[in-house]
Amino acid sequence: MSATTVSAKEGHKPPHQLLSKEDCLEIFKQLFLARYFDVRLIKEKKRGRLKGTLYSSHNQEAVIVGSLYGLESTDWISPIHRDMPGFFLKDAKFRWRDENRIGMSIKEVCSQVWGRSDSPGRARDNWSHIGRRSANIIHSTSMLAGTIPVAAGVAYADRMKGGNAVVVTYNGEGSTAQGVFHEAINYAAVHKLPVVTIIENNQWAYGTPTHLEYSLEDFARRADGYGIPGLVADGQDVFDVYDKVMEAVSFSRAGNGPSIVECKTFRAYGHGDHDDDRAAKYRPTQGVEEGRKRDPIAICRAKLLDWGYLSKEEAGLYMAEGKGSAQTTNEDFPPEVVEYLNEGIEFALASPVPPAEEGGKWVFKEIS
Amino acid sequence: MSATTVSAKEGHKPPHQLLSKEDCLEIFKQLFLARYFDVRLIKEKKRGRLKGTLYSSHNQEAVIVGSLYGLESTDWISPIHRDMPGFFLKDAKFRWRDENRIGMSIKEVCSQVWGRSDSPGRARDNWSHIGRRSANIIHSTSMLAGTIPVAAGVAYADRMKGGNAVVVTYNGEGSTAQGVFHEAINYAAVHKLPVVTIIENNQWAYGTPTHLEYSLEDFARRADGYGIPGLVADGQDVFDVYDKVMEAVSFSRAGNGPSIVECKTFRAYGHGDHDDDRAAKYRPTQGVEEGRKRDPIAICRAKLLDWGYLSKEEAGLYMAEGKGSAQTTNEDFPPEVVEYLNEGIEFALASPVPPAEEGGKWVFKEIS
Amino acid sequence: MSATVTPDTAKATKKNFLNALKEALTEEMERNPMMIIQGEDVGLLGGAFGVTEGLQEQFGTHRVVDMPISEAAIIGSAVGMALNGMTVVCEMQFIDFISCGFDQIVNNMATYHYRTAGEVNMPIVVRGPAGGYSGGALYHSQMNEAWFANSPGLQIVCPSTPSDAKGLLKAAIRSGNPTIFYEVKNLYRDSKIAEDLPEGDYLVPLGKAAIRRPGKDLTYVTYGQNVYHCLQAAETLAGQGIEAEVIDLRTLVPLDEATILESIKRTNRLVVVNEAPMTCGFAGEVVARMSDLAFEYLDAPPVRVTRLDTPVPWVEPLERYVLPSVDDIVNAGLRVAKF
Amino acid sequence: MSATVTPDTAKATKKNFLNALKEALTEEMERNPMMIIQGEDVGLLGGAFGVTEGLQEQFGTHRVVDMPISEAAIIGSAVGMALNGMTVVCEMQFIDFISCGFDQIVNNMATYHYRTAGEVNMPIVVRGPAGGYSGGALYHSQMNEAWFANSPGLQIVCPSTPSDAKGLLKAAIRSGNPTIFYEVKNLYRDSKIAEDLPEGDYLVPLGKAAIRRPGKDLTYVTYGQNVYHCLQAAETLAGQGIEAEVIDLRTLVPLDEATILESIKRTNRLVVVNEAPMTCGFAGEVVARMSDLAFEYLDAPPVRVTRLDTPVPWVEPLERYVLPSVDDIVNAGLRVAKF
Ligand SMILES: Cc1ncc(C[n+]2csc(CCOP(=O)(O)OP(=O)(O)O)c2C)c(N)n1
Ligand SMILES: Cc1ncc(C[n+]2csc(CCOP(=O)(O)OP(=O)(O)O)c2C)c(N)n1
Ligand SMILES: [Mg+2]
Ligand SMILES: [Mg+2]
Repeated sequence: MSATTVSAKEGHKPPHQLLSKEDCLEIFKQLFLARYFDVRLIKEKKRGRLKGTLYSSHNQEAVIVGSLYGLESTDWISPIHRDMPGFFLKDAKFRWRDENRIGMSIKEVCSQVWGRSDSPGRARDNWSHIGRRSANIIHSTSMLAGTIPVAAGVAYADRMKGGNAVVVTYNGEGSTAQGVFHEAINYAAVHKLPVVTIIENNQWAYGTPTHLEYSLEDFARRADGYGIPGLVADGQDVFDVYDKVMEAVSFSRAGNGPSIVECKTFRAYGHGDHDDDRAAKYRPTQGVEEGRKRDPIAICRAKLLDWGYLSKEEAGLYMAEGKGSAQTTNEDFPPEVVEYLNEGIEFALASPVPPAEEGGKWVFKEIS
Repeated sequence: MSATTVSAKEGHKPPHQLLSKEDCLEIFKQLFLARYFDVRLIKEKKRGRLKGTLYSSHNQEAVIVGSLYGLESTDWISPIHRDMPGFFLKDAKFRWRDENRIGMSIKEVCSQVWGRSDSPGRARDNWSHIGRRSANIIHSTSMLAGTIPVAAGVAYADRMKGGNAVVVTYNGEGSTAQGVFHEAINYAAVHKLPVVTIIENNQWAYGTPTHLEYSLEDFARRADGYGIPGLVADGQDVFDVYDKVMEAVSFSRAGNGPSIVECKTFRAYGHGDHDDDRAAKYRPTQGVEEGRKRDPIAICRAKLLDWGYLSKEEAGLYMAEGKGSAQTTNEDFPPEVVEYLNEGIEFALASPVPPAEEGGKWVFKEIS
Repeated sequence: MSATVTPDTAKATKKNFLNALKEALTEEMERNPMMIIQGEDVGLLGGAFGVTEGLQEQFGTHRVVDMPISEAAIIGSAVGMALNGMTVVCEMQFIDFISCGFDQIVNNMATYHYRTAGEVNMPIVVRGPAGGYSGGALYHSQMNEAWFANSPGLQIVCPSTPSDAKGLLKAAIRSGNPTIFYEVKNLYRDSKIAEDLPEGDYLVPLGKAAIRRPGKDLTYVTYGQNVYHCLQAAETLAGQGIEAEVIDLRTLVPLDEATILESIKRTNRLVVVNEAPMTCGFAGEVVARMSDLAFEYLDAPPVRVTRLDTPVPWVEPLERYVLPSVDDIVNAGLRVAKF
Repeated sequence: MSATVTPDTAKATKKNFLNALKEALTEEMERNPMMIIQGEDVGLLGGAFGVTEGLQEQFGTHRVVDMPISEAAIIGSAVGMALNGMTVVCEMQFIDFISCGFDQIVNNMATYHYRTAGEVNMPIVVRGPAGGYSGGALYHSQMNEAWFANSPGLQIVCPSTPSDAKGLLKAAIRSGNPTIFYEVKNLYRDSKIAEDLPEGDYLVPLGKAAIRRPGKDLTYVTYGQNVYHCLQAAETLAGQGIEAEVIDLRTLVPLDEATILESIKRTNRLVVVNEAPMTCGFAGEVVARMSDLAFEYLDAPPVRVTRLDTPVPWVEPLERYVLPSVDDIVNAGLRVAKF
């Protein structure tokens, strides 16, 4: 299958049309959950209850929710700094609280954010540098794109075991300039490894706009240089993301190798929460307004209304879109969303800070 | 100018048609010179007169000669392990012995190969790891593709100085799997730097065939991933190489940025001279025979005959093609070629080995 | 030599570490039209910590260049620029990311002068925020100077005061040699160490240590933010009648052996403090040199106080546990003093 | 413990270093179906030096994998494989090229166990030909172990005999910890050190040094090919009535401090020899540890004999000049013996 046939297959039913009404409503709710996680954590930070940096995924939630929704439990993922909700949304559909799902619980994620012992990594590394082997979630370092070769290795091992998993990696568009991005994609292409690399193209890498990062109109065309499919998704439309990622995942699962899915989106705030003030200066106001216009929650709501999955009344219940952290209240979100995160935070606050001596542990596995 | 328009411009006179008869004959002679350097050095090594490894450029001479011939004196180049003749062929046309040309003399190159003081690097690093700032030749390390970012930097500096130079880098197809290849090409593309990257695609990277190195039909398509032109040249035809490189060089000189020129060729012998015996085992005989069939000297000769630049008699004078080092004699080469190299070797043998204490020198520039 | 640190007299008009670095860069950019600054987000944003803020406006996009996130290309292109006559300051957004440009540094930049028998100079400074005690975790806390100390051809500098930051950065830029320049990010905005900067074209020579506090009973050798920890420890020891000398190396390569040796001849006791992992760290290098050079003068074992051989963990109690504390430094001082 | 080196009795039937490595790899591959070998040219060619010759035929293209020339992907993918239950041996064609995969080694592989509080093990061995005295010049001569010794989480191994090569490689593969494994290429085919390999599933424990020659007057601590230089030097000294002990570290991390300490307690004199650059090299680490731990036992300065702080130049006289020679080692021995 060539790049073009994947992205432009005619007369082919887009995968999202096979989703049930319940699925679509769940997706809608997950968008709220992702958004709520972000605005709530900013509030917690402002109150001084949290250390570390939040790299806001505000306005980019459709990428995370839409890309995760169609995966199998046995698939692997590698979220990075801007994908915090990805850690608890893996394998979460209809069973957020299920202890047996292969993903991280909100309790674990909050324990990580609050730096507590119940984080799977016992808070030894910060925020998004988390993961869990048993949850099929790859841990990242800070070094951008450094997780892609790891993803390729995970896929290789899965194949050795006779598995059928796909590994989905997440990366900002700026990170793709790293050498290891190239080495890993090339390697995956040569060995036809089932690695789907999602590029969250939010138009900025910290203070650098895309035209200083790469020299293409559509970043997805970088895939052409490796002879692999490069798809473009509307990153504000959760169903388009779902469609393109499912195309890519099916392509990989069928043994055809890796692909790149560019999700076009926009970073709503600063690079991290520490950067909000400076970002307001280095980014042209008009561009920012433009970029924030198409809120993924609003776009999803409109579709659900259109498809008759939401009544007008239901659709008007929770209006979180277009609001910053300070402007939102809990009433802007479905109660189960608020409750879920509350549970996580309460759990985290009750979890002990790891004892100092753990700093000296686990440098090496004890040799038995 | 897009990739396609560069490689397939219709009704456009190929650059080599503007070459004079003298130029064509000089090119022909340079092919002999490159070949002679190779077979002679192998002989010297077999006689135990040389240390280090020769990475034979046998059968790949058209790439070196054809790509260098149209460059300006002020252009820069970065030959690598398989491009030894490139060091003395830069800026050499019609004036091999001219002390003022911006390139390295055969004496300097031989001094380097023989490990003598008159090498510009005083034989501190080996064979192809040579260069000279004043000769506009970039020094390489062993780390493959590591010279491309340097080339980009040289181009950047030239632009700062108001120059108009193009920087031509040489790389095997296998080397392109290095991360730094990607970082450098991407950077050059973003800044539209005049860097022409020549890929000497000789079908093998040491013991690894191309299908385990990258996953494209034509390597040149990698350029599409950077939005830059990717040209394919018949690496056995010196005039086709000249044409494609000149297209790329003109494109760069006009301020349009970098490009990649893939020259399809074939490695006639082992990876290095130490590898000849093993190479005979790991490479299918048929492939090797096939790959050696189109000798660049023979192809050039046929064209010159065809164009009437050589009489049948002249054409039959020197028959170096299709012969390994052991089978050739000096009579297979024009006398000026043999003489030129003899001069270089004699000079080198008279040049002193650097004194041991130099090992401790030049770690740092003395701070004045 | 730089002014003595006077933590209490710092005023708002005084210059902090960031101001000092920016002054150095501005002056050198004005002085040398063939000098540029490149790195991630150094232009439009002015750098993650603001070291280069305003410089792109002053010098233009061609001299203050926002680079793709490509550490190898940032260093590698600087090598090419240096080869072709330029001077380049490369910013690593955090010095930790230097690992991604490692090969270009140790095998290309560091060796170019050597390989060319001196034909080519490499006036390149690779600088960036460094160090722990900041909750930065594994990848925003490193002091990785030992990698480069073991890679011949690199100067290594780590200032601890604003005036040193300015004078050493200017000296490194002009030295013509490639330099790795460690900036303690915890000190960037520290108003306690802000100071008046010397007037004029002020350079601090590379390879000259500074004695931050004189003492006769033992010698602390250190650099970077541990200078302040050692000064605190010396204060504590003074309360117990032990006078510790504190030497701030400022430059690791070249190393000012003479100043250390002179001090040991007087104090006969050595404690070396840094925050890098112990094994093969620079503290061990100082100990190894002095165990040889100053063997006859040492009346107690030469001791190291360093990070444990672990990464730097995130949460505070763990981070504190693995990094040297003032208490650790005091205890080491007591150990050698009472030996 | 490995057999003593008996250079003169080696026969054609005895196994050289290359044979030993291949035996180790073959046995471990047979033992563990989830183990693979990957690197450049390791399959079809069988490796630049033939270490893996024949293994692809035996184990297939999926378990002996020819990789693109991508050191970062070679290491990084191994990290993913380890995360997902595999054991991986990565070959660097020359250990010098490890610089191109540096970040994946020090920041990813080395720290994975630590970051995950022990959930994830990294049974990965990165091995490759190393060392100078071979005319290999700057990029085919390195001993860069100090970079990794200063990067917590990595085991570092450097055998000097075929039996150690086999036993240590097997132990490293099974340890579950990431290991950088230095193979002295000059020893690969050295028939003088060929030997009978111990029968059965032979492992040499990590972290145990070997005393290659007992002595009472001074202690040489070394590893790799300098073991043989030290043995020669000891021979020379013996002619002058000085009995030098020669300790072959075999493993640098973890380090066998006890064996060194015991020796110094007997000899009271220490000379550490290696071929890496001096500053922040592993020789300095041994000196620094012993100046502290063995301070009271040292009757002479602990001395290093190392490469100069230069790259390794190509032509022979220059290469010899910068690398430690037997003469240098003898002289250092005389210096401490006569102190
Ligand atoms: C190798 C490396 N270099 C630099 C950084 C510093 N850094 C962290 S995030 C970032 C920008 C990333 O941009 P992008 O990939 O587009 O992701 P986004 O933050 O926009 O989601 C940079 C430069 C890093 N983490 N790793
Ligand atoms: C970073 C790095 N890794 C590995 C090597 C070892 N090596 C030297 S040449 C070579 C093969 C190069 O193949 P290619 O680029 O196709 O060039 P060719 O030799 O075929 O001209 C390899 C693997 C190296 N020099 N640098
Ligand atoms: Mg981005
Ligand atoms: Mg090749």
